[in-house]
Amino acid sequence: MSFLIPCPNCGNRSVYEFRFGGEVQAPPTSAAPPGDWQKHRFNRVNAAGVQAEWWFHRSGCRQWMQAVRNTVSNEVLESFLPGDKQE
Amino acid sequence: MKFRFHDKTIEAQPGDTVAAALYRSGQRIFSRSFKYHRPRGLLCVSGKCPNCLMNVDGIPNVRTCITPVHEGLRVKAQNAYPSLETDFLSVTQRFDWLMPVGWYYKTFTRPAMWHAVEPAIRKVAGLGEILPSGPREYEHAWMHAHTVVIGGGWAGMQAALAAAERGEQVVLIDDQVALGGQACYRKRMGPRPDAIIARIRAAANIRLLQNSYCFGLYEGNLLGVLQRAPHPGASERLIHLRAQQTVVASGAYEAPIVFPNNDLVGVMLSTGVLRLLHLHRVQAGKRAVVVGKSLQAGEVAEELRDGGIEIVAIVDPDTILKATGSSTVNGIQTRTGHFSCDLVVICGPRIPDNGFVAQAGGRIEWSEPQGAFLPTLPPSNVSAVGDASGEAVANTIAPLPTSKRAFVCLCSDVTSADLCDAVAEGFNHIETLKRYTTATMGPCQGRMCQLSAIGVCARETGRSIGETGMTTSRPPNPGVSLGALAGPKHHPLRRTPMHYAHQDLGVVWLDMGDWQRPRYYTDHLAASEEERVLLEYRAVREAAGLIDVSTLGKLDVRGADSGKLLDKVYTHRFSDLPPGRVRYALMCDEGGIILDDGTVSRISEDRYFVTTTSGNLDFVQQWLEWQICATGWDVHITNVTAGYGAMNLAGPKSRDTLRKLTECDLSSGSFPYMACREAKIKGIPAILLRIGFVGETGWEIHCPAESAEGLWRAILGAGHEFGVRPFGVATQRLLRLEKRHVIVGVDTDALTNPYEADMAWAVKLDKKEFIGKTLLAHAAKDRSRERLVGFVLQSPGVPEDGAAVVVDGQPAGRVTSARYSPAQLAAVGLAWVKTSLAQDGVFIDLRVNGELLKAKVTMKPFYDPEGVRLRQ
Amino acid sequence: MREQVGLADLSYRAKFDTKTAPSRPFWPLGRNHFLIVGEPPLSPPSGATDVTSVYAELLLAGPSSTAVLSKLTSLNLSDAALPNLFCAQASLAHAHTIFLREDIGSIPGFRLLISREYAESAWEAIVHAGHEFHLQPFGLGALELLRN
Amino acid sequence: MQLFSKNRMWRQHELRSSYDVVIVGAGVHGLAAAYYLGKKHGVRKVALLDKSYLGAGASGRNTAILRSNYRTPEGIPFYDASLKLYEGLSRELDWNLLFSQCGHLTLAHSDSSVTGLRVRAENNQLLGVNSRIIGREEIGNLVPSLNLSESTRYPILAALYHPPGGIIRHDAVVWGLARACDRMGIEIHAFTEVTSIIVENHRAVQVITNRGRVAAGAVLNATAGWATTISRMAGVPLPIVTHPLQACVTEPLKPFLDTVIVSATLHVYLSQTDKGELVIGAEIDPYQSYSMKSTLPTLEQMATYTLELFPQLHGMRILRQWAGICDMTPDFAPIIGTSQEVSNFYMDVGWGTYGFKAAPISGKCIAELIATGKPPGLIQPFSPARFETGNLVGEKAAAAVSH
Repeated sequence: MSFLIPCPNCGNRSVYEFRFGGEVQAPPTSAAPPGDWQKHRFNRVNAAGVQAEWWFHRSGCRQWMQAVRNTVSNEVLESFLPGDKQE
Repeated sequence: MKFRFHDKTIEAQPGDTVAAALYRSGQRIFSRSFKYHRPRGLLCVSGKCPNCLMNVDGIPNVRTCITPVHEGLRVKAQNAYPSLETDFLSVTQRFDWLMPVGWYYKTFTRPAMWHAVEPAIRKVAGLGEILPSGPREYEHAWMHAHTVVIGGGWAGMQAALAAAERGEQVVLIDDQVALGGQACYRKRMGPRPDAIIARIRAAANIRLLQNSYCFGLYEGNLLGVLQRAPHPGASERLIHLRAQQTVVASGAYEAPIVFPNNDLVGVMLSTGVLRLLHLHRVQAGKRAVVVGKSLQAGEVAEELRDGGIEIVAIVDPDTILKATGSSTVNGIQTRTGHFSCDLVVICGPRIPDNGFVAQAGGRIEWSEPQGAFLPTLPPSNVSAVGDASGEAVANTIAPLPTSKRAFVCLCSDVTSADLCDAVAEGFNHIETLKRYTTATMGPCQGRMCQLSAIGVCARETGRSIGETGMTTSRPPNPGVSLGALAGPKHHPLRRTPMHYAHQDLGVVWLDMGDWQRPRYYTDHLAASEEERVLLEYRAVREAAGLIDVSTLGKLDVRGADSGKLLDKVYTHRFSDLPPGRVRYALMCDEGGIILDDGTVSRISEDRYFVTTTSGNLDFVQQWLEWQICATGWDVHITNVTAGYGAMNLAGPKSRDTLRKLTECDLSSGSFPYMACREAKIKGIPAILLRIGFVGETGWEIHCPAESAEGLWRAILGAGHEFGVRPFGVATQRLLRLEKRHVIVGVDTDALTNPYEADMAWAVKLDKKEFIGKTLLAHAAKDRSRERLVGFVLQSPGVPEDGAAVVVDGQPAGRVTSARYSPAQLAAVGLAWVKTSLAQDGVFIDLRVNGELLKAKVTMKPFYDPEGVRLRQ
Repeated sequence: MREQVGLADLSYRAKFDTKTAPSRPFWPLGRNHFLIVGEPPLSPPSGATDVTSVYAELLLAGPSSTAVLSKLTSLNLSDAALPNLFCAQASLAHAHTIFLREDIGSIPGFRLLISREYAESAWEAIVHAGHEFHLQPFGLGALELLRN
Repeated sequence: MQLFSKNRMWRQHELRSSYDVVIVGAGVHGLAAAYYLGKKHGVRKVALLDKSYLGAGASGRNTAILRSNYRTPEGIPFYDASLKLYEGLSRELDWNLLFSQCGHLTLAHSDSSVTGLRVRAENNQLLGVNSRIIGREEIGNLVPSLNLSESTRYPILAALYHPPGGIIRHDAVVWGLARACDRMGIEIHAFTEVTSIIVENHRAVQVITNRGRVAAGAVLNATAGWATTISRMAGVPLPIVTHPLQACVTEPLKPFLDTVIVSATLHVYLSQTDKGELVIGAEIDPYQSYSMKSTLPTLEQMATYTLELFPQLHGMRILRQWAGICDMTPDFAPIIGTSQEVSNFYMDVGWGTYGFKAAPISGKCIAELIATGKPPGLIQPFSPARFETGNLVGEKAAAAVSH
């Protein structure tokens, strides 16, 4: 019941209904060396500001989505299902 | 109405609060102060100051001035011994010179001394005590509104009506007994606004929450609202109120003025005196001195005179030297003379109650002309109106004389002299000053003291009040009870479809998260866990046993890309799994760390049936959905866990038992190990998986949940002649341990990869691509870390789960599970050891009850190592 | 129930979960996710998963039903937010629930689909929350009466 | 006698143009590093920079619990050394830190958490830390007010008892260290925000602040919450995600709880201060954020779990709730050492929710590293290099609550 995330399926819902999936990052290619995978596994931008993130609406539609959020103010600027964005 | 105050019976009139009734009965001292145990009387009469805290019906620190009386209430004073009137600890005020600000940091710096005096300090500190009280019901509720107005005074009612007229859904919150705000107790402001109150009550789209207070404005415009006595069955209800627009109309409250002896009993805020007079028809005194600037003080004096209180003098705060009296006030000493009285009425600064705006992220700034901190940049969905916005607030800040008897913070007995000393020591930022002196951190939450503390800090540092600034406003404010926050006691329980069948058999339950599972069965006979487990164990090994495994996660996976998805998320290969076959499934993250395990069965060409561990179902489903979402593959996953009851029938007699109930050919020739079939058992459609977690011939049977209890009873009935018994999780743990089968999360942790867990066989590195492949390939070569090994203890005894593996007196590993094995006639178990020790026949030392015992490492199962029995 | 609120167990009803929009009436649960609920026997659309046994179905009906539910869920159940024949998903007494708003004439009604293992626990929570409103359990007979 | 003196605790200074060591973050970690640099190594041309008032960050927002009953052979001796330094610190600083070694109880409500506690007890005992598993009866003797009924939803089965653990006054540690630093000539610059760090030839040469720029012989990142931000200024990436952590406090009560109580299953920890307030702490918020706003659901969780343990407290009112921000690492262990990329850029970061306990020892070790160039053995397992090899520390395997 804290800040709200606009779920594309369910509308504005409390962040506590969601599971946080971390910042959106592209994985290395399957041919990348182990060192790149370790970096991918651990290193984070951890932005103090706007970043794109994964969220799963656990207590609602149970779908994954992405949100663009300011991590300092917790303001969510945009949220979408990844499939919709690509179109 | 009557209530008890210690051993006295107090008469109360309808509408009385506890404090009003006590005051009418002649009680003047209501509490003793925190540090010096100075007597304190009523001050604000509105629940804002710390002076009237008492124990009511067992609950400590209750503000008696806003607590309505009900028949039979039991009220007790707190923090005073033997009584409020005579408190032995009040001698501490004579030693105040020994306790300058921060004295405890500067004394007892030797640990031994501190250790000796600390218990004594603890004992005298603290306020209330918890006494036995009856059960109380607390409730939660959720509400949604377009516009929420906090405060039912004139401005709040206007705002609510305006919003209602715009057609918005409105909630109006008021913490007073009646709507109307100040008009209820300031008769000279005019009559009560009855017309507007009637319009509020008549408006269909205004929901009125009376006797309720807002304690916080959280992110997303969420208001925490506490409703007192919402209905006869509940004492408090916490409402989570989500608003689109919040209007803060919480008005202004009055704060004290700082001068020597300003805390004497009988020194009251003008609003307190008026509330007593008009809300409770109680005269706070007979002869009053009114302290305040001329205009404001004059109005108050008039109003008190109307109420029959004699006004001795009106005194300008600038001229006050001190209040006189020993515990109760008997006069005011000014530069011009002494005025005798039994009541001092303080017309203090009016503090706009706009903390909610700050909580919502608004900027609060000092306004010199108004003498108040006011909201300047409220966020777009929050606004302040009326006195909360500073309207009609015009304070002249009274002088703040430095004195060891001029109290700024009443909660913790912090004087203006204390604050000056602290600033001189370098605590010159308002936040450090607050932490060092504890001013503003007591039960009044800074209401009575914040402005004065800021004033002292500003003067001593040579800065303005605006530069000095406020401390952060944080919810909850006012405070809110733990009971209301926790809400009704409701622990969801997950019951398997056979729950009541277990209960009928006699069972000891095991909690696994929200699930309840049979730990072992008792047959209603009292016997030790060991004996019951052994009985169940023998049944499985010699006849057959039946266990409820309904808690296993079950996923129905369909769609063209199902095989591709399973190949990606599990380390094994599934796209080539023929229909009718089952395969063990191990799931790793990108680092090659084990996340979960289970089985994947291909029921038909286009349908997989996936099981997960009981605790990880949600995680696994989300993990799969995440991959689908990121790739856009055509896979449809349905969580069918609750739809199937599942049971595992295992043991040499399981085929004989099942054969009585089904036409399905159960011979190993047509239904071999690791095969699956859809078949009817006793007419019930079921999925049968031939797998062997406990190491015997057996079938895991999944059937529709509503038929599961019937099937469970039918199997037990059919197996009766063979000695089939139900068995619980405790027995299953022993059976699987003899087979060295790993339980994810018990034998593995957040750092375990399959190579370390001795499960290299489950990883197909020749598969093109799957999650974790790169780092698993890397880990396959890296043997520097630990390994999970089996061991057989070489002497009697059983190591406890978690026992240490010891090398050269140092911790060098741990036992994850150990049990007495009837097959080995010794304790066996699994343990993490250094890779160098992970070889058959190596001896390791285990710490068992503080003693080191030898155990022999084995990399093979302890029971039926070749796996002959489960294939029979 | 007509005046206050009642609670019934309708778990026998057939339910199917599917990824493709079916040709018959359905409840939309999300992008590419649909639910069909009806009186049995109900033939499944192709590719659908039978979830009849997965969900218990409770029917809460009566003028106070919104008030009862608002003690157990943060979901906005007002007529504007969840009109008749609309659905939503949220936690109810800590269990994930599909709320199907299906009024019986002018009486507000909510069909609550709750994962079966939580259903008993949820039933108890609803009954407890309903005390204040004199909630009564009811059977199919009363439902028939109400419909007519 | 200091009781009656009104000497300034620390002074204000103009920013000089260069320092031997610039420490970013004047919380307990930065202060401890400066203190030991000055005291043990004679390095006193040191500036502590903080963007806010002294102790504004995690140092003043934690629940002030000290303990050393960790799980791993790396963690146990490290925290044990820290606890021992704390034991002598009041005397050393001539400033009472109000350290009360009232004992620390970690409750287990399930078989698996008993197993987890046993791993800790065994390793603690082997490494000389006083900690053992105790049963319900002994728990009852230590905390008579605790609900030991077997009919609750989560009955208490056993506990890990750690007598030397306890609580300390967190602000006093900040002030005591600050005074000692000031007396050695070390400068404390409050309200001095670092905006960038100039790196040349793999060395951090200048630190730019809102009050001007300073040259630095060495730079130490001793921030919590802002570790990634500061390190990024020097071009050093970190495996850190920042989460809020919340706590709350009740109105004062007469003493009823004389030990620290932690419940691993219920994700809550409690202690009662000498003033009588009950301090309650929660698990970290489940999402990354730099917001220090407290939330209602977390407050409700803390209340629910507190009442599971002490149902008689239902009428107690919460007076304040606050949040701090915590830098979580993948293995719940800190990152201490020299950065791989910049040779004179040191890090004492990634302290998650347990940094306060370790301040003296990490300050002492990092001071030795900066002064001698050699990392003491105690901090070697926590070097940033472990994330390249994947050789993580096993503290994460211990229960989720780490207080």
